[in-house]
Amino acid sequence: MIGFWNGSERKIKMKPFEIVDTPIEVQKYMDYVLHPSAGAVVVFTGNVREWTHGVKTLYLSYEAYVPMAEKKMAEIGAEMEAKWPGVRVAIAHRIGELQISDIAVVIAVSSPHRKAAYEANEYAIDRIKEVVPIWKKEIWEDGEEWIGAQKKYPEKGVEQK
Amino acid sequence: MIGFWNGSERKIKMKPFEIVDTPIEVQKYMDYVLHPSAGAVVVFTGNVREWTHGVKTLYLSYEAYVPMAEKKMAEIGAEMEAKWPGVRVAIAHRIGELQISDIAVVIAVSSPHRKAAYEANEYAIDRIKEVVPIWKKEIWEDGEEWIGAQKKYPEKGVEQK
Amino acid sequence: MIKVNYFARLRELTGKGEETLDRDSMTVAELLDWAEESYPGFGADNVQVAVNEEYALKEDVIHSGDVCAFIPPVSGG
Amino acid sequence: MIKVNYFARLRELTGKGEETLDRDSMTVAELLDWAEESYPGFGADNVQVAVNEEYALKEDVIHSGDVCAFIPPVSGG
Repeated sequence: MIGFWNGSERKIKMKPFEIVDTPIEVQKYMDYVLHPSAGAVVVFTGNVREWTHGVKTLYLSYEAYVPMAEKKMAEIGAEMEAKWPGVRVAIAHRIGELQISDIAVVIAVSSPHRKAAYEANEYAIDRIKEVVPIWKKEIWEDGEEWIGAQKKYPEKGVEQK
Repeated sequence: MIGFWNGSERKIKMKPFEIVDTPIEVQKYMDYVLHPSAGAVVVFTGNVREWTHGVKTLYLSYEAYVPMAEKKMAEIGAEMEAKWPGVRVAIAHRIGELQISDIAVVIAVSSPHRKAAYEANEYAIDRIKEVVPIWKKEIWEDGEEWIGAQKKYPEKGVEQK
Repeated sequence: MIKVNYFARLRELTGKGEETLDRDSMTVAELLDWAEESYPGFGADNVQVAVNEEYALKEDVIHSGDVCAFIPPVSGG
Repeated sequence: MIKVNYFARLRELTGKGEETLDRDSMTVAELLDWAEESYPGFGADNVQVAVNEEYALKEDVIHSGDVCAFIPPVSGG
């Protein structure tokens, strides 16, 4: 599903599933998924929030296992195309130090009709949080911590959906 | 809910619920809803699709009862803020002639957490299609038609949600 | 004097964007009946009326100075 | 030779991003046991292993030349 023809030389050269270390420009990903049969585009951005559970975040630091993260994001894109035929997807996640309001992740989904675009987009962020090897460290005034829910080793690997 | 302070002179001057007759720039509306407590932004764009039910669209023409349309969009924004506390909303709809892939409507919603942003955004487009006085004419190679579902005069006015 | 606005299909049918009725008051139902009689094919059964930019019920009364609009089924988005 | 990568909490705990184990083969479970013994506080119960960029089961066998990664609970998004 990567590198399909979609009407523009510029678009072909874009990497639709990527880890970046510079600010995320949303327009680029919206442009990538848009095509003449798309009637709806839904874009999600996850932004650095100042307050979480009453604690003030100074900034975040993201780290990724880059090649595996890009592979897993592309797999999520393939899952979406199988579940919602006709959607087109681009996902980017930023790593490094992010300040308040910076975009950590962008998910752009186009679809002939809007319902699939909303559903597929929400599916994508849920899956990213489950399987993509990216880690977030919160840095507060009085400390810092790597975030991540504790969970046992899966008996059958990470669930395939 | 209009004209609240949100950290930037430029933002304050923007009209968060507007009918426009020029191309819609998505970034402007994303910037408007973003603020330090927002952890998620969901943006929807409705784009002109080339094919609908097997018929090729040449272009669309949108018309609005502008003051009432802007008022109704602002009311939808207020409904959203009541249903999903903490969301911030901007909606714009374009009128005039729109070509394939042009954006007809943009809805930007920020929220502390993502679930509300998705839900509120989808609510907004459903409500726009119900109550905002905007009309779409499809122009094909062999004809044209004003679109709009037939419906009886409501007994109790348009449903309040 | 009551001002009425026409949009979309109704603007094309009537050939005008607005006009003024020389009335002191009338109900929404009466306004719809008047439109149906004045403009064959108006299809008032599928048209709502807004009075001063708010959807009105059929029994609501329109007064001189009010601004009305005929609202055919909307199709924004 | 088996290469292993450390990320996030584990990179800070071990003080390294990667290292190489002089083994011909071992299971994922054995690799986790080795890490737990080598690095007190490793917390292998909450760490998954990827072999050649794919999540592996505990009984999977790692061979010389494979690239492994310890994956603590992810928190992207």
